[in-house]
Amino acid sequence: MDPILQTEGLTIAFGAYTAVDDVTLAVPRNHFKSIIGPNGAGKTTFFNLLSGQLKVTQGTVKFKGQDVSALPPFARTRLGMGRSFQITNVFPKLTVLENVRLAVQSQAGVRFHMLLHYRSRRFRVFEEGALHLLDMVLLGSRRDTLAMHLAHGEKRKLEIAMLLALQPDLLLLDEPTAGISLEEVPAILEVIRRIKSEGDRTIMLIEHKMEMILDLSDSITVLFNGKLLADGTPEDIMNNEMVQTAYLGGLYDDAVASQGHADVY
Amino acid sequence: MDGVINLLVNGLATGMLVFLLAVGLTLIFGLMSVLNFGHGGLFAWGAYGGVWLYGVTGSFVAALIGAVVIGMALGWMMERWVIRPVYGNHVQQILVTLGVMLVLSEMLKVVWSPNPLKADVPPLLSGSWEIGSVILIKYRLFVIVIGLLVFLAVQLVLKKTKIGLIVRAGVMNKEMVQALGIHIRTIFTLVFMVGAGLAALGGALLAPYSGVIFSEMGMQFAILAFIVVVIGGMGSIQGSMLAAILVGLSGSFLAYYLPELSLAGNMLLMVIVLLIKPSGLFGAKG
Amino acid sequence: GNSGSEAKTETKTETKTETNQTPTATKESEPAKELPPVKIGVLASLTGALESYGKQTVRGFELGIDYATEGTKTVAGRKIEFIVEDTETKPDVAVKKATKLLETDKVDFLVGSSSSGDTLAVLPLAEEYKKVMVVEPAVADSITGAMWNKYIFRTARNSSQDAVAGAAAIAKQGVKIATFAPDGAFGRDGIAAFKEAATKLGATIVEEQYADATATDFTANIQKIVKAKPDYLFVVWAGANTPWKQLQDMKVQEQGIKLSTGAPDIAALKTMQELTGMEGFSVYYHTLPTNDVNKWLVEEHKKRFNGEVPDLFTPGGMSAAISIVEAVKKTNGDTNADPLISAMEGMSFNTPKGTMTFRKEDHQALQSLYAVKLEKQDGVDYPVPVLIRELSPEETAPPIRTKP
Amino acid sequence: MGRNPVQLGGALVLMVLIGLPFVTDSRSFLMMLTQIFIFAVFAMSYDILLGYTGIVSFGHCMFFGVGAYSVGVMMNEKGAAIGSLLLAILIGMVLSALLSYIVGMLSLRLKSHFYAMLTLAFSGLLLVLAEKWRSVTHGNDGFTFQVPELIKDRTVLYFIALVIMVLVYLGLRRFIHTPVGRVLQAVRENEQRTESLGFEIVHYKVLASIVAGITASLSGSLYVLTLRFVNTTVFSMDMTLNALLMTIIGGVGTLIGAIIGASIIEFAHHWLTELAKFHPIFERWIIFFGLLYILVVLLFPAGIVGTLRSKWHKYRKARPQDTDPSGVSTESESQGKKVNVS
Amino acid sequence: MTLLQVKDMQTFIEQYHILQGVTMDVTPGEITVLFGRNGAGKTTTLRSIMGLQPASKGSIHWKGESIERLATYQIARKGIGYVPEDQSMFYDLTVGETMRIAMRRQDDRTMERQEWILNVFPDLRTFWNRKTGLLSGGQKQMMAIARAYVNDNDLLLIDEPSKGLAPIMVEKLMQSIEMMKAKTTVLLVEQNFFMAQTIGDRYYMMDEGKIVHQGSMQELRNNGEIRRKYLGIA
Ligand SMILES: Nc1ncnc2c1ncn2[C@@H]1O[C@H](COP(=O)(O)OP(=O)(O)OP(=O)(O)O)[C@@H](O)[C@H]1O
Ligand SMILES: Nc1ncnc2c1ncn2[C@@H]1O[C@H](COP(=O)(O)OP(=O)(O)OP(=O)(O)O)[C@@H](O)[C@H]1O
Ligand SMILES: [Mg+2]
Ligand SMILES: [Mg+2]
Repeated sequence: MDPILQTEGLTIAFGAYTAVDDVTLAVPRNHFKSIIGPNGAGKTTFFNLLSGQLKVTQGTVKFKGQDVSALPPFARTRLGMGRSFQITNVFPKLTVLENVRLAVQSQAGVRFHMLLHYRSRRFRVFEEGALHLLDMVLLGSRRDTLAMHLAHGEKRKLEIAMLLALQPDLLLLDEPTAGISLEEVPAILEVIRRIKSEGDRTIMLIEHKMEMILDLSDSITVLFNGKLLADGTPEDIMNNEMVQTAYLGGLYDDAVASQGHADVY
Repeated sequence: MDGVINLLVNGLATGMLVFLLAVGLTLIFGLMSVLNFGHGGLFAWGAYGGVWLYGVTGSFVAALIGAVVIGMALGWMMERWVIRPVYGNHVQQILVTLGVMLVLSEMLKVVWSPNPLKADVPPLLSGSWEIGSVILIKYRLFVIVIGLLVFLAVQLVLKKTKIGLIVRAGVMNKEMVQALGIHIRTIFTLVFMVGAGLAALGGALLAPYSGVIFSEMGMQFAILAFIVVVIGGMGSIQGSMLAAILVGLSGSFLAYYLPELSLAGNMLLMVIVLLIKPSGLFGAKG
Repeated sequence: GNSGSEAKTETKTETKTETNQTPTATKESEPAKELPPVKIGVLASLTGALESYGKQTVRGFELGIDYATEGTKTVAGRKIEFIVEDTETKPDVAVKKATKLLETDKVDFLVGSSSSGDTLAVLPLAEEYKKVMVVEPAVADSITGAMWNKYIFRTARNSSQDAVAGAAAIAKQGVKIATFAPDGAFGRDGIAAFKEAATKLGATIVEEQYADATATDFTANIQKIVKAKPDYLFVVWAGANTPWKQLQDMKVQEQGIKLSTGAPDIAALKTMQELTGMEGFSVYYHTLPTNDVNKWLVEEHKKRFNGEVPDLFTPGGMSAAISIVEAVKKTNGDTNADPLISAMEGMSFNTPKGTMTFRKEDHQALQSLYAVKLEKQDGVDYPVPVLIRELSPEETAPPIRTKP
Repeated sequence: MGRNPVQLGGALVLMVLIGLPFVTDSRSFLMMLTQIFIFAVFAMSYDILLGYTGIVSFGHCMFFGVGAYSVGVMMNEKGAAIGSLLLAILIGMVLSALLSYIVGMLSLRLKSHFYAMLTLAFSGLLLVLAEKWRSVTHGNDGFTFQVPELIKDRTVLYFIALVIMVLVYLGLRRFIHTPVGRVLQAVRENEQRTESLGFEIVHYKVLASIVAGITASLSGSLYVLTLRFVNTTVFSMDMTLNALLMTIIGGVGTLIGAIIGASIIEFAHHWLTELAKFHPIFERWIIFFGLLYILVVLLFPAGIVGTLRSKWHKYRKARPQDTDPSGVSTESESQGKKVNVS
Repeated sequence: MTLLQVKDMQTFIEQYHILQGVTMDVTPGEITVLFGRNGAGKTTTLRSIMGLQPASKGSIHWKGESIERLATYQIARKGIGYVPEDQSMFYDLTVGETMRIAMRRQDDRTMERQEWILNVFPDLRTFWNRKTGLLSGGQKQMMAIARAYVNDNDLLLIDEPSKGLAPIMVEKLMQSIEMMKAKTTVLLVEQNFFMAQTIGDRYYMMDEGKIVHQGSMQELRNNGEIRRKYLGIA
């Protein structure tokens, strides 16, 4: 089967600085790929190129076999690519429910309907769908709160709910659990795992929590200074010396050794 | 050729005057992001104050200084009483500053009568030099000099001190600036006062230039100031300078070569600049 | 400058007994109980840019009523009441206020207004309510031209009369004239009319310049004018942002070009020091006309408004009042429009500016205007218009421009 | 039962307004109300932009003016028949739609301040055009024109304006509660996020400005019908400011606020100018008008309707027993919004 | 002696009772860690101390002096630095400009501190002239820490500093906080339990606006019960 996503020599330069440098990558369908790399390696920028927030300087992005490099973000979303943002990005003065409802509406393809009330019977399902998703990310009790009044971690969950609402074929998750409390991370992971196990989704994940990555990923890509440093199975990557020194650092091993796996997140 | 030189010199002088009108707004609107529709009022008060003080004291310097003081005093009151509660909210700013504008320009009539007043050029600066058929009007040259001085002074202060940075940071995130130990309120008040003072200075300098002042002058020139600030790129002093000079030059050259368009000159200039460079001449991208 | 309010408060007390009423008036007030008062609605700009014009009109109007009724404020046995409304120089406000005057106050006449736009907007109401409207001091030709209806009379002079007067003051065979005006209906119409009149007198127009009335810099226009080397520069201007200073800066007069324009009101004359020596025309200055009405006006005005002399549009307001009183006299107190119109068409009446006559065809009052020179006078802090010659009503009669 | 008292009040006011012409014969009062209705339509159209899409425009008068001149010119040239009047109004709307489409496409990609100034420039250019095209517009002096007999009656005009205001209100309210309307609010809150949800924001912004433009054009047409006169002031900055002030005073993003705002401004204007006749201090009534703006902002930060609504909701929250199961809070809570030009 | 003493602090946001009596002490030279689930009120606690969300009840004492009525800038000038959870970048200003604003004084000591922190986060030096809004997530976090650190503060309030940092940076951060410890006391909100337990001295556990548990970090490390109950880890 064709890979769902393929990049070819993907490059973006901000003036003299090349943030993503000639990255060629293919992600098969129903795959779980994680992207790791030091801060400033270009991971988020790479996502921005995939989702269209930034325009490529060079190279192409192919999604489902189609060259999407020139398409604006909304068009890529409609093709089935969805993303969450690293810096929380919600509609601050709309309620939590409305935030998600809008995503559900978009997923249903209701874009230019100007006659019926948005809560009419025909569109009621959007709200129901949204409520269901909120329950899933443990935000059901805060449906009527304005998004701006949420605590940081709650906003992260909202962000995830909005992404899930889009039911994308390819999910781009940019540090989804950053700021989510220890206690609730497992529940969020459970959601992600479930999506993966449902089997028809491809997930790309940026994270710095190694245990989580090792636990979930089929393969790992390492970015370094904008370049693709390595791409392989979790074991390969963990054994990569470069990754060890430049990304993980010394303490990591001690931590895993002394605390055991699950303890760290 | 001489004609062109005349157009150039006078266009430049007008540009410099326009810069002086706009520089206060560059601070208040460009830097502090306060949509100040009352700017014209401050400016008109500067003009009336200057003319009045010149009449009373007979000293043009005293008149200019007095105008600045009047402007700053008005700025102080305005900032404390009406602007402070509406920082960061442009919608509310529009309303309160329009209110201030009405009050200021009506008060002019109460204080100085609704009639236009004559504004004299001080003897030292009146008259002109003639070189061939080029006429160099002394007062306009004086305005060019003052314009340059103000430009340099404002630039220097913004470059040498942290004030410009603090104001910009304060607009982006007031809380964080305070958490760094900066009393942002005082600084905003100060900058607003300086902006108001400069507006008044612009008014006081314009008065002898056109020879007559009137209470509606405020709104008339305020729009021009907004145009300059925006096409210059919000908050950029160089941008305002360049935009003002463009306005001045395009005004005089259009009137000479394409008079049919001169009524639309400033608006066309703005359309062209913004369509080519959406964030203004010196504006940051995005 | 509180006088405007005095005028207004007085109008409100009009119905109460007046202290300065003559015994005859008191006698006459008995039949007045049966006859309803003659009501007049005065529209004027009392705020905004034309505020001072509006106030002049109101003062003049009030004086005019007193003059024409010899202080009785009664005509043909009917009391006269007038109500002043502020149009704020906004057409929609003018219409609102006019409707209020016509509907609520049930006025018999409208008078006004200070701006042409406001006046034009009110014209159809006069027709709708069949009430005579005396236009004062709005100047646009179209008021007695394309937009005219038979209820409209105008005591003010129109643009064309100004232009004819302006031309008469300077245009002669072989004279080269350049013109300068704001780019807009007022400036363009004014220059067009001037051009017509001036060429008729044998002058040639060598350059026409129009500028944005709100511009800061008029240098380019002035340069072009200088380049055309005219004998005269005729300027039509309105609004406070005047070009005089810049004309002086650019040494227009030093290059042998004489300036000419219409002399404005006193406040504006004060800002025209540079124009001392200029030849032009004037609609009114209190020393220009020599007749009894004007004498009365100057004295009475000084008395009532602590020593101030009447200004540019004061006699206009007075003329409007006189014309109404005279018309009602002629109809014997009938204020229905048709008899009034027949009475007023062709009617001549004495005003501070001499005799005016409402022309039959377009109801424009033909009137004297004045060719003047601005001179410096001792004890006066502005250049004073001094009479060169009076331009007779016939001489300044404008073309008839009503729609066929 | 959350809305009911308000709805009841609204219905009551409407009944009074309908009955008014039968009890009062003060046509100047009716005329003032007619003006309020018309400006309310204009202000509501602006609220669609400012309140619901977060677009600040300084050139909204351009659509008002287009509607105004369409009617004026048509009546003047083609004569005063109902048919040509309707056609003129339609032409005005079509032209406005076209104009807002072009202006929108050209400039809605610009960041807010710059967009606002660009609209100012476009409306300025239209003003110059109206000034210069004197064979048709008679420039700044303007021209008067005849209207169909039927519309000459101020009572008829009153009802027409009232009906149109109510219809526009209902129409726009429905519009903002449709899926499109919700997306507009999303655009207002966060453009980038809206786009990444799969909505093309420029389309929505242009759509909003077309809807606003058409509505504004309608109000412009009505406006000159009451005056039977049109001049270039319909393209002036003052007109835009009128819409802005009315919207903000009433409360942006409330629609009904636009109506309240229009009423407040007109009534305040009326009373203040009346006062000017009685007390000399009110001769400079504009000062009090200015103070009114300032006071409104200081006392009602979210506009009159906006602030009252959020007070009401706080009061309701303080009594948890009657919480609203329908979750109406979507609209009500978003009142304190700050729409920023930056 | 305690450096910062918070007693029964209660904070409302609009009508919501967010903090319902927070009592805690911060001892000089120690690293105090604040735990709690999302929405527990950790950030609000820090903001209330900073005066950004003034407490309506209770007292806050700084070196024995009451500061709960002071304005934020006055509190900051007393020597308290703040790293907010959303990093609060001045997105249009460059790294260099941000540092310039942050410095309350421009003396040698401050320059020294700047040098030191730039060595910890060399990225900041590399991108000295880049607008902070364009930095990567982790770089923003570094910027926020450097901005608070550069002044000679006695206490740093740090809200989830490890969030978004690569493991190697977390490690560096831990080392540097430990090094800061000599000069600066730290009140830390942290979800990264590994980091917290490594460097923390004392902990407070929050839930629903109240402190529900407290003790030395050593105890928490060994108390599986509490860890399971409040942190969900074995
Ligand atoms: N618009 C831009 N202009 C200039 N430089 C940029 C821009 N966007 C990103 N960068 C730079 O590109 C580099 C990569 O940034 P990016 O956000 O992709 O990093 P990242 O891998 O996501 O890091 P982190 O893990 O910290 O989030 C950084 O050095 C950043 O400063
Ligand atoms: N401006 C606000 N208006 C209303 N409620 C608010 C506001 N800010 C925060 N809250 C509420 O206060 C509670 C505590 O928020 P706080 O940000 O302090 O939590 P936190 O412990 O820092 O959570 P996190 O781990 O997610 O950052 C949350 O329930 C939140 O919804
Ligand atoms: Mg990133
Ligand atoms: Mg928090």
